Amino acid sequence: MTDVTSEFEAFLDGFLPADYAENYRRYRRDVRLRTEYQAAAFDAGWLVPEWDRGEGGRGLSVPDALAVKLAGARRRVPRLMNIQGAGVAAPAIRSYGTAAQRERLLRPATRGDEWWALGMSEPGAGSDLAALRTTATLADGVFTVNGQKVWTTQADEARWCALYVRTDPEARPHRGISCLVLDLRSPGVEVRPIRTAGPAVESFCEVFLDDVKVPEDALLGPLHGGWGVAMSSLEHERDMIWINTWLETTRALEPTLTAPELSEHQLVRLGRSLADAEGVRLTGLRTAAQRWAGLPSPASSILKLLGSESVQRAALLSLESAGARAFDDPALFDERLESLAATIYGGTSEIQRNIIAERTLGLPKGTP
Amino acid sequence: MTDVTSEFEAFLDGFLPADYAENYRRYRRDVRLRTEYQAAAFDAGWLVPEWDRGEGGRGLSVPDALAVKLAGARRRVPRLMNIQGAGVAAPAIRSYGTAAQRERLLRPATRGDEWWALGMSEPGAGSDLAALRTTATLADGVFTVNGQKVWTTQADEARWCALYVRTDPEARPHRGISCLVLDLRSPGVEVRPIRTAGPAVESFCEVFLDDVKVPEDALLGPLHGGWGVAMSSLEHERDMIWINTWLETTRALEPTLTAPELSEHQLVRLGRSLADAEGVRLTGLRTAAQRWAGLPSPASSILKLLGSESVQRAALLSLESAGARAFDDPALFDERLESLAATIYGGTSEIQRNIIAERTLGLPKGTP
Amino acid sequence: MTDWQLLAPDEDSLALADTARAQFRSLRGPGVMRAALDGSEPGGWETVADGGYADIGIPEELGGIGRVIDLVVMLEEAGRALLTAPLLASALAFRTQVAAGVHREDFRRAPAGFGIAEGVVGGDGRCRVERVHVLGGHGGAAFTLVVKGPEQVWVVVVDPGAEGVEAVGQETLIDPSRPFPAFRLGHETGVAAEEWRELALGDLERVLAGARACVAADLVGIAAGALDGAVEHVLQRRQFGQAVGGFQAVKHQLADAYAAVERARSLVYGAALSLGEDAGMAARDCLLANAVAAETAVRVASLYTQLMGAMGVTFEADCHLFLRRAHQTAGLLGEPDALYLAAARIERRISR
Amino acid sequence: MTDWQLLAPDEDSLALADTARAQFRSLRGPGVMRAALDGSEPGGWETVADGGYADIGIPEELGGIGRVIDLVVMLEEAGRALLTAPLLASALAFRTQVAAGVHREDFRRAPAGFGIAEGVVGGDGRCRVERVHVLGGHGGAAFTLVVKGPEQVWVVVVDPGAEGVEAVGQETLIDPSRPFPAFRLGHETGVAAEEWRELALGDLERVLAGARACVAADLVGIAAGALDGAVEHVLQRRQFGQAVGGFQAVKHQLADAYAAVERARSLVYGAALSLGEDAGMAARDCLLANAVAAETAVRVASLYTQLMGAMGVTFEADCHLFLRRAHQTAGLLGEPDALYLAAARIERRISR
Repeated sequence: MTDVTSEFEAFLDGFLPADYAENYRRYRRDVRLRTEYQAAAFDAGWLVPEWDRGEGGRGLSVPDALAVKLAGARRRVPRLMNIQGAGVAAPAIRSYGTAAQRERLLRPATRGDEWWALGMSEPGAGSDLAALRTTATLADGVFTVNGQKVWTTQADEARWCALYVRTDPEARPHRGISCLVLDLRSPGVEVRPIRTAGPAVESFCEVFLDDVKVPEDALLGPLHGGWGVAMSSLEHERDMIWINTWLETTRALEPTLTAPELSEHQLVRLGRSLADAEGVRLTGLRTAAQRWAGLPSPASSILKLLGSESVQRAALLSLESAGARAFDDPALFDERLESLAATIYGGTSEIQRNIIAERTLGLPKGTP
Repeated sequence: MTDVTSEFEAFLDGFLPADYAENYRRYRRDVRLRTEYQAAAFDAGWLVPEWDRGEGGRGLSVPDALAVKLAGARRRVPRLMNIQGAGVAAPAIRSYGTAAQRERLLRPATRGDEWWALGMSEPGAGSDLAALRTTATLADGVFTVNGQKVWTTQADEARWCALYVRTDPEARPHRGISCLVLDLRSPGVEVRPIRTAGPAVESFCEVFLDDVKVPEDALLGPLHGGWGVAMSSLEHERDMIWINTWLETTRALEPTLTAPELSEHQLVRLGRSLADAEGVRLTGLRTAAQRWAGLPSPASSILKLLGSESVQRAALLSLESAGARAFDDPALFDERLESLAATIYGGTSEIQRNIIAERTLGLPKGTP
Repeated sequence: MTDWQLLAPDEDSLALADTARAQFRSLRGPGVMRAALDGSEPGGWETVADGGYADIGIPEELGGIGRVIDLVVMLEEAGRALLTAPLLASALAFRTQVAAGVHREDFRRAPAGFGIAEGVVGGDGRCRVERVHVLGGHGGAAFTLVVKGPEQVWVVVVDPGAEGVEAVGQETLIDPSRPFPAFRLGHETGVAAEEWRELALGDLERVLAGARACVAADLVGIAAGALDGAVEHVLQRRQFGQAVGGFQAVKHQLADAYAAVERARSLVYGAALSLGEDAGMAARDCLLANAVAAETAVRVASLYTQLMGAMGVTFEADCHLFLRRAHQTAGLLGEPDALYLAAARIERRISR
Repeated sequence: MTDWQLLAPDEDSLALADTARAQFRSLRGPGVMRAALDGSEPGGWETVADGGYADIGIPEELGGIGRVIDLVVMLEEAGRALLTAPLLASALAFRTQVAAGVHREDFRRAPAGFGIAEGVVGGDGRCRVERVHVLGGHGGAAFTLVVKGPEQVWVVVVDPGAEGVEAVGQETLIDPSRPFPAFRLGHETGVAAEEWRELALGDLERVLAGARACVAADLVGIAAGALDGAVEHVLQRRQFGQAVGGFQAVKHQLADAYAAVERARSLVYGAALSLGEDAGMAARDCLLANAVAAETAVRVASLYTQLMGAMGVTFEADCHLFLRRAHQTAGLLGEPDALYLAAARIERRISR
């Protein structure tokens, strides 16, 4: 363990309740602890340790920052209340924001003081950003926005939305998109939560936009340059999502790992799931190591692919091997249901496979 | 057991050696027994019991004929030496042949006295019959054939070849094909066996056709109507191939079924393979029963799909669970290798899936 | 007529399937399931009993009609419609009673409960079972329980109101529309002599075979219903400029699901036909049908959920209902791997 | 520098991989394998030994160079090239000798043999093993054997010419290019005291860990080579008017194979790095790497064979060579399910 991770561990020891490790399944739903953790971790520079000290980081090198994140995952640090704020919106503001935007938005987004929603998906378009139809017309320094978003995580509780809109209907589909910082309190915005099948950790919403006025200085990144903003912020998420996937896999396996009795064939399945978890962890680390060393690295799409399979097999194993206990423990089925959605967020497995086949293996693009 | 199957069983008892059941793996390579079996079974009317008595059958109803075939599979009757003769060429001759062709060709093809090859596949075209390029030009009552066939089973030992050729280059791809009865001894025919990776039960050949003359009366079916001949004879094969697949699965499982010791997880896999075998058998029977009753039946493509998976899992299980015995018994690896080819003969699994998706589930045809 | 022709349902079976499908659909299984997740009581037994469905597959001498194949054909329709009325629980209870020779006369009067658990039944009919989940255990009618001891198995018929029987634990969580509450049978729980049987451990699968065929039929129906829903969805849903159902990867997954459903149905029909024949073979066939049907239902319901994309995790989508029903039903009589293991052991005993 | 950065091969490792890849390719593995199926002796040890490859991963104090990560990087290249020279057998023998503390001084002079079997070694060093398959057993040099008894495990180094050692059974059948002949050790087979060790049964996985990492590396190479071959084939081969590699179903299968190979490689690197650390974790990591690599090699070689269509079963195609090598190597140290089972048991012991 390096010095920097032991310093981080000391911070965790000081912050987390003494019974956190045993009862983390309960603490996972503890809103107050999670909120306080994010603020405290940010204030101490641990939330984004690779950022400069002035921005709320610690100026750590990539390897050190990754070591801190891994140490956090091992300790199962509290889940952020608004992941896409610190994880997606903040990096985008940091890369593309004007000085004024950074000054106003970066810190509260990262510290969790102001929540963010991501306005990408639309009804009928799904993960196909190029097909988006919400329009924004710029006139007299004001965008007028009309359209509808769906599957907008936490829009009901967020203050801001990184809203992707079509600003040039004449351009080729992915050229005419822009990203606006939408104040969700603006007139003409209506947010309707969508009821989920299980007790979802985060809400899902529909967002209706009816002649919503957004000032020109709320443009994030270049006009008509929203595609680049989206790709870069999603890439940031995709590159680190494996840590969370690995965490989710080990968490899903825990009931099986500690079950009093398992049959041999259940042990075989457990072994397979351990290999899944290790495969995600080691491939994530190896990818990071090879990039850091300037070497060609495995296609990052495989992390998504391996991760989905890993979480799904683990959740299925824990549900099936619980036997009659499955009928008493609601978490087992809920986690199984959640795990099936793992292939959806951030691009389906089908899309990852296409990307690998075409970009990495060089197979023909072909019609689908 | 019905009367007719007990009569058939009595025939088998009289014909097969007393130790056949114990040593059928050895008898499987016994050329003489296999040759004599086919002739004897034909002479007694058991080979194609659904045909009329005059043709060498027994005029049995479809259910009775199927019962006889199942009884044969259960007893693991000797494998025909030239399956495509009795199984594919003979039904085509029977359906499409002229009186003269039937008189000359049907009995020897079915009895195994004259072997047949099927000239369908070509280099670069694979199972895509519409892409075939071998040409036949009709002039003065004689076809002149030029081209090349490949993967032609047993062409080196066969007397005849049901040769598919393009007779109308102007027509749409599947409209300009005809089927010719080619005497493989004709001048201009060159047959080269292809060496196989393992000890294949049947040979594979390349057939080169250089200005080969075929008389006009050797046309089987209508001129330019070869597509129909091919489809109907392949369909005949496809509808009954499940009996053989089921047989191959149970045969591949035998080393595992009788292994002195198996671990629990091997038993689980064995159970899965038993379900595979029963799935093929019962789906084959159910399909036959529903057709016979005039009811809509499961898509016949699924029999191919289930069958391939069934044989492959069984062969893999037997190879893997043999442990060190696998290094002493050549059949275990050879059967594994052969089982992988099971997805190829008669259309790949990919093609079967397309057919099911489009014809049975009604999904859009779409570019591949 | 040879046996295998029975694998094609006859005219009576087909008519029954059509009627059942229409009537079960009118009971709005998905709607009732969704309401049950919000706490309402599913009910529906009266409609089903009045329709005569509870009589199907019960021998004529006991006042029923039809053959086992009719029963599985009907239960498949119940599964497909996500029927909430406890028809499956009744079938399980009845088949197990008959197999053990302890059937009651009132078996069709009220929805029956059914459960399997570890425990002990003493020579005087006194039961001790720490915890048993009872399918249909809310109906108020008798529970038929298979109690597995270290060396014996007992089948007992217990009244939920009998002394010593107490409800324990919370509500059913995966699929509240088919209640599966837990009970404890204290040692004071006594059963009259004609209402329990002691059997050898080796007889367990013989006694359970009929129940397995019924569960498997329900599971095939769940899988078939999920497949229908998935196909309907991909035909409507468009992405990247075409119907999702036009993508080859989606087509192939659905084609595999179709093949899996047909295979499971074949095994269920085969199991139903084998029930009257050799007990060892029937036990094996019913184990395999149960295992395959359980895997297929979970697999197809999962595929349905995945193909729905983000919509798949909404309350209003039906796919999570199929997934809930599939998982709860698949877990009723043991996980698939354990069933494959048991079937392989029987087969090896027969083959040697 | 934190540990995980070692997962990226450094410049030395990369240079070694490049050199090894070029040199191993020049030895024409597929051609030699094909000839071996016709009965010719594969040979090739001298070239490999002269190239210094047998020294890789051997500690400097024993005259070797490089780290274990270099060894696995090199063995992956050997697997990819279908190398016939017994480099893997030597690595297995050496790593097992070192783990048991019985290494000989002459370990690099000749290709070594390696095997695992059930048997007994008496207190006087007398061995009795009914049948043991020895990888590289044709080389004439010493066999390193792991002998599993009912309560102990022994590691012994035996000369093939010693009294009581006799060849039994026929030639290697799956992959004759990596000979795997069987021997019998009669009770008169004696081993000198410094050349055997008795260990507790619980130490078996500790002793085998290094060998597992080596086998896994070879298997990852086989899988990677098969993937390359499959991709090359589908780019060339056309059907229904387009390259086979353009069909979505083919693309997705190959993308999954690519992900599987990268995953297996990560597990092998991780296992190699864990070898110096906690013995229980290392044993677990090496079991998992071996199991995953075995499954991956068999799976990708099978896919290669299937994508080749009818060509896949011809003698001239390379795919059956990859399949032969994959199956023979996958079976060396136990079937995958058994390894997953052992790894899960270790993990449960650690977690509780």
